[in-house]
Amino acid sequence: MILLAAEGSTVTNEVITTTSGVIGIAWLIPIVPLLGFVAVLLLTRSLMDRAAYVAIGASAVAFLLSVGVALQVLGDPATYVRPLPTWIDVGGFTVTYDLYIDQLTAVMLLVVTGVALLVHIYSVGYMEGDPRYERFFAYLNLFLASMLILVLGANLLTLFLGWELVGLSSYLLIGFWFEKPEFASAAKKAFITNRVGDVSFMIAMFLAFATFGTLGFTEMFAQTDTLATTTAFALILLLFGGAAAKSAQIPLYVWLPDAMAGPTPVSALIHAATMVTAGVYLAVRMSPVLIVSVPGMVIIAWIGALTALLAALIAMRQNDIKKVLAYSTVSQLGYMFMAIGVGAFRESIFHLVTHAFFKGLLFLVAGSVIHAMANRTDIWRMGGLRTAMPVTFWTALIGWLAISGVPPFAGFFSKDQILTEAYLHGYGPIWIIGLIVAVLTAFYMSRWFFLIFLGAPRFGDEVLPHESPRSMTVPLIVLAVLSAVGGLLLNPIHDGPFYRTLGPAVGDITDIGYEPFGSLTEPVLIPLAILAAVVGIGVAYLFYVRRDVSMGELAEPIRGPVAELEEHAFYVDAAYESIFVRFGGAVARAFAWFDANVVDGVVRGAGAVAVVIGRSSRGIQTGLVRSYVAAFLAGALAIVAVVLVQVR
Amino acid sequence: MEIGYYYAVSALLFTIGFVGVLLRRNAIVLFMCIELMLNSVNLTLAAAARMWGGPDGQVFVFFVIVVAAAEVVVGLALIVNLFFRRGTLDVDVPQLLRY
Amino acid sequence: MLSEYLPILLLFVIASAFAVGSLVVSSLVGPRAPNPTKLAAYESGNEPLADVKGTRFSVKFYMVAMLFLIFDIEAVFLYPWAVVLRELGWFGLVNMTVFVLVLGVAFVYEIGRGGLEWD
Amino acid sequence: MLATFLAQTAATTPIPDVAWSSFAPELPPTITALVLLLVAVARRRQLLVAVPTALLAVAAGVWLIASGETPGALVVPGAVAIVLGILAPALVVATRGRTSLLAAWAAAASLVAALVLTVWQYLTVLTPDGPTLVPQLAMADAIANDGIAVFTRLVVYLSALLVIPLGYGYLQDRRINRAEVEPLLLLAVVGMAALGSANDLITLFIALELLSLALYVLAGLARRDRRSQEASLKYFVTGSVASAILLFGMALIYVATGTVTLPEIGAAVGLVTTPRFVAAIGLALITVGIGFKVALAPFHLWTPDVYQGAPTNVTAFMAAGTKAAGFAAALRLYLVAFPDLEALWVPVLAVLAALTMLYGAFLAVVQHDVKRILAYSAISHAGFATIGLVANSDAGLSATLWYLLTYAVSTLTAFGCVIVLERRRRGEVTLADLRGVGRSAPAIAGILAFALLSLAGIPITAGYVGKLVVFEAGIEAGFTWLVLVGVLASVVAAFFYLRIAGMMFLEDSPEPVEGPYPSFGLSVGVTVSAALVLYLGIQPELLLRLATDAGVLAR
Repeated sequence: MILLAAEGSTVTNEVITTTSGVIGIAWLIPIVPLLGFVAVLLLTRSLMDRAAYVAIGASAVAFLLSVGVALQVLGDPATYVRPLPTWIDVGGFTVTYDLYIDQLTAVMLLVVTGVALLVHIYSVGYMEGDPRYERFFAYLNLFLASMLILVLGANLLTLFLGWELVGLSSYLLIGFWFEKPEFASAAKKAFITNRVGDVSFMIAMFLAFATFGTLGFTEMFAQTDTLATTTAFALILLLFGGAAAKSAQIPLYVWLPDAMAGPTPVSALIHAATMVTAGVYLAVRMSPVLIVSVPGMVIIAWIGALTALLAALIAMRQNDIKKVLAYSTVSQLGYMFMAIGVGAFRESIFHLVTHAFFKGLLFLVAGSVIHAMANRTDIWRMGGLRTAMPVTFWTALIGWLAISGVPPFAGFFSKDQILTEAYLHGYGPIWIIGLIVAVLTAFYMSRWFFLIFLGAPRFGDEVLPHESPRSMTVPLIVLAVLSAVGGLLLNPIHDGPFYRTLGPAVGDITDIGYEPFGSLTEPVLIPLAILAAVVGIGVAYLFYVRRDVSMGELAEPIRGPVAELEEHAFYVDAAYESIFVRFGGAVARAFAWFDANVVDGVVRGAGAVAVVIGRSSRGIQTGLVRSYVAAFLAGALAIVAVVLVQVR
Repeated sequence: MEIGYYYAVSALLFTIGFVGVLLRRNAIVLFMCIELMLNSVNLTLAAAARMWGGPDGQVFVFFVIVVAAAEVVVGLALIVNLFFRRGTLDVDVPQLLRY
Repeated sequence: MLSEYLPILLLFVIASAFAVGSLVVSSLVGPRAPNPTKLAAYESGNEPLADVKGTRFSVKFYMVAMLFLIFDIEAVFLYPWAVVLRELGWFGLVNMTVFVLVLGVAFVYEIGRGGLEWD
Repeated sequence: MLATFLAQTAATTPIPDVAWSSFAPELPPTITALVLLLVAVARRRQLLVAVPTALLAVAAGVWLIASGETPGALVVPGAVAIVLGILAPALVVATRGRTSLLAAWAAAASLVAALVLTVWQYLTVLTPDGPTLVPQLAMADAIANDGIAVFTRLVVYLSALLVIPLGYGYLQDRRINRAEVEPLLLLAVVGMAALGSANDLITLFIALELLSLALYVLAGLARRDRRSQEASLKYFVTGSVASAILLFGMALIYVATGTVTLPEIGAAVGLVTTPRFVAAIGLALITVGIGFKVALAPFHLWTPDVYQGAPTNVTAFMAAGTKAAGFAAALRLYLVAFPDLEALWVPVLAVLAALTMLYGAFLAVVQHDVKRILAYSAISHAGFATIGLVANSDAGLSATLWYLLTYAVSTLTAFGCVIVLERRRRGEVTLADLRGVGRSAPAIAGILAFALLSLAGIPITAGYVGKLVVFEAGIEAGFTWLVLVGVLASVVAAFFYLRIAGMMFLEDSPEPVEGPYPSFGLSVGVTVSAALVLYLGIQPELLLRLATDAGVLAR
């Protein structure tokens, strides 16, 4: 079969140190947005609003340079290392600013700079009239620079530098409208959760250094043959701990939905398309290490699958236009980790790319809708926006079909290939969870789409929805086109051009020796995935289009009168009623409660524990100078005692 | 004479000084206790210098005397200042800064 | 041979322990009756009528004490220096000159600040 | 009679070779401090002091240039002396009676001279052939000029140089710009530098007392402020007790080994004839004394009170300079004098380090005064720096030195920003006062946030590289548990650093806030130190290499 031919590409990249071509000036890619950041801050006084164009220009330059780099890499496939000055050099521990450019880097560069450019343009319309308009663009540029450092770094430490910087700029952007109290708490939650991940990442770096004696990717990957499985297992879990925080996986996903407090373009860029995928990038970048320990990968697969399921269940009952998308993002990120865990590295990156297209699109759609609805976000108080906002509607339609996995839109290919791969690598239960999540995804996204765009308007007369300005619709159209044809063009079949390009850059799974789960083959598996999408959409159609939803949230099926339930009580309806609405709703509410009370409590509790420890021990600090001297005596006696015991 | 006795006296003096610092609240007395501690060290150093026969210990003693004198100057200044500002010599009275 | 002095060092440790012990015991057992009288100038007898602030001892004494210390220290070093001056030669002379000059600066400073302006 | 004596001795005894270059960097600040004392009492006759000083300095400079063994060998120190000499009357004329301004400029000039001489000393005397540092002993082995000494000089002189512009306007605001400030500061910094190169117990003790005595007075500079007075008194009492304990420890070491020179102690401690009991108790008591100076738990209790009460510029100097000097002395003591007792002090210090990191981090969380928070942060950082010491290796040595540099610049930046805010608030700064500062003063809030990020150890800042290097050394030495505690402490610490930044950027003040009024000196000081934080974070190459070189010890 075509598929089995795709298993494991034996082609490996040659490592070439170079300063020629576009790669020679690739260091400009992060530097230009960084300069843009400084320039916007400096020029705000003199240029006023026009300072934004500096930022847009900077991101455009970064994009063009990325295209150049990608062309050079794809034209002559290899792993290029662009040497740059040393950062830290102390006693055998050397870290440079070198750039590491291979096919994976090229893909990430294009996605990051491309989406960033579109979001920059979109923000011109969206942020118009904001008192800190220029500041917003400056921060966007800062974020872009940080993300590019993350993608380009040739060692774990430089990657970590970008990792921390994206976190930093993300807090700035989440808390951009800091006048509202919930933003402050959201920024804080994001910070604390990410610190937990950072600790894990840092320990992973120490372990990596202790094991390999270096943090450079090329040097590390050259030693994977001699890597002990147990070390690899620990390393994988520690790295995944870091990735789980940044990419919002169980149990560290809690910050992402709250982060939606920031402006919508930020949600699109950072919390859908780029930053949150940094964890996925990290995992795939380290895939040559990952493949050393299959048990470690299995854990990743399970956490990814469970995250996908949990977030999808929660998303079913969200009423905020952005919260639905936020949980959906968590769910899709779970998909990507699931793919990594089952050994489908290229599929994971493929899904990352298509997800950047359609989720970026959907968030921008949400922004456009919020813009039109005078900052309302409750989807139960929308409806019928199809006529008022034709461009937004049609682009949203494409985004919806893409995420639901309807062929031939982008999401179908990437999602289907992940599921197929999970099956063929023998992970049956994960494959089934994936299928369920596919159904759920189609369901909640259809609910989202139907409630916003179809039916009769459920908002009062005081809101007059209107189409957004050109600067906002153009990025929508571009992303819609990409979501529509991106999958088909890039990788319509297994072993398509995308995979063949990416193959040499990721870990080689041929030696693992995966066995298929059952005897099904691709011609059966693909229709199953399509069926999942159709079922999800169909059920949502029955609930949210065929039924009267004019009474708003009360029309949610579980709350409807028994009679109304019976009206639709033909067999399938009833079955899905119980699965989706009764059970799913209950689980969703349970998890929402868990999130709001337990997880939030833990995050706040970590702070509280510190406060309690601090409070209880501050009594030592009596302010009485003689008690301080007494502490000397106590300490001195303790030390003398310890020392005397040892001298014996 | 057994040199150990010098050390014993010195250690006792040091302890008395330390306990004095812990127990007395009057700044001047406390201060004298610190001087006592320093001078008990001088006794140790002088005895040890005699035992080892080199100049190091005696030189050390000289410097300790100087330092003790300088500490007297600074310490007295602080105590005078405390007394003028607060009208008390109790070192436990200043307690604005704590916890 | 030095290990013979071990018991003495142990004595130090025991003495320290005794110090802590007496502290703890006194704070546990001892009655606490903080009383301003205990800190008064005279614990018995009449209360002083005027405010004692600043009047009980003069800062002049302190100034004299400081002057005394300057020359006290100087003397501490001058005596042994004088004994071995011949062996030290130029080196000793120059160094002692520098030392005296530095002390002289301190002396000039104190005079300049009014250290000798009595009344 | 004197003439006869001189003639006699000149004929009989040779002039001893005083390796004056071994303490050359300390000379300009010391002499400047003395001259400034005279200037302070000279009132209108300042030129009477300045002109003779200038003549002497120029003469000394010319003599230096002329007397070098090879032509041009001593051009740099000579030129420094001449420039300082010419500057003296020029400054007197230029500042026209404003003594505190004169003192600030003169002190700054002498510190620049000290830095120049440090570099000169490093480039010519200590690295005679090629880049390898050749440690040199001088003054009958009392002074060791090696990596630790050079690096400590750089850190403390740089810190003092930054503190002068930070403090000038602040002291004026609080009306405590007394003429003694700069001389005391200079004496303290000389003490710190000497502590970094002290190679015997006597020098070590004298240097420690020199800096301590100057700081006791500086902490109580604001005599009318009860907090300042209290800080000074507490610092003095605890400090003198700690000195006495340290001294007792030193005396016991002398009893045990019969020598006061550190390398000789190191040699003697290992001998069978040396009573290890006595040496061990001496070591324990010395640990107490050193622990006090660098604020290791449980000898740290004075730190928050003193840091909070002392004038902010003095606090900044204490945090940056004392810590660096104290650790320099500790490194030399433990690594040179007690390598044979490492089984005793390594575990003790490791436990103290862990305690210190956690204590500082946890107690900072519940504080409200910004200076006090930074004081607890200083305690926590002392613990981090100790990790390098505990590692007991060349890598650990350079890691600690490097950590101290990064901490010095970060904390100076942070305290500089606090001074700016304090000027605006006219008094202490609590967390609540920080609300809305991000809006009213974005520049200063941004710099403060940046400094806090550095203290928290977030990348692109100096503090990050510092923590990384220290942790690396700890791991290499097998102290994984200690590093894990450090990571935990830094996570906790992130809470309160974030709390400060959050107050500034994420909350609004109930009443309208006016902008701060940074003076010229403050702006310069804060900007330069913030730039250093960034520079050391992005391109630590040069100084990190110097820190690595510092691993060459004069043993």
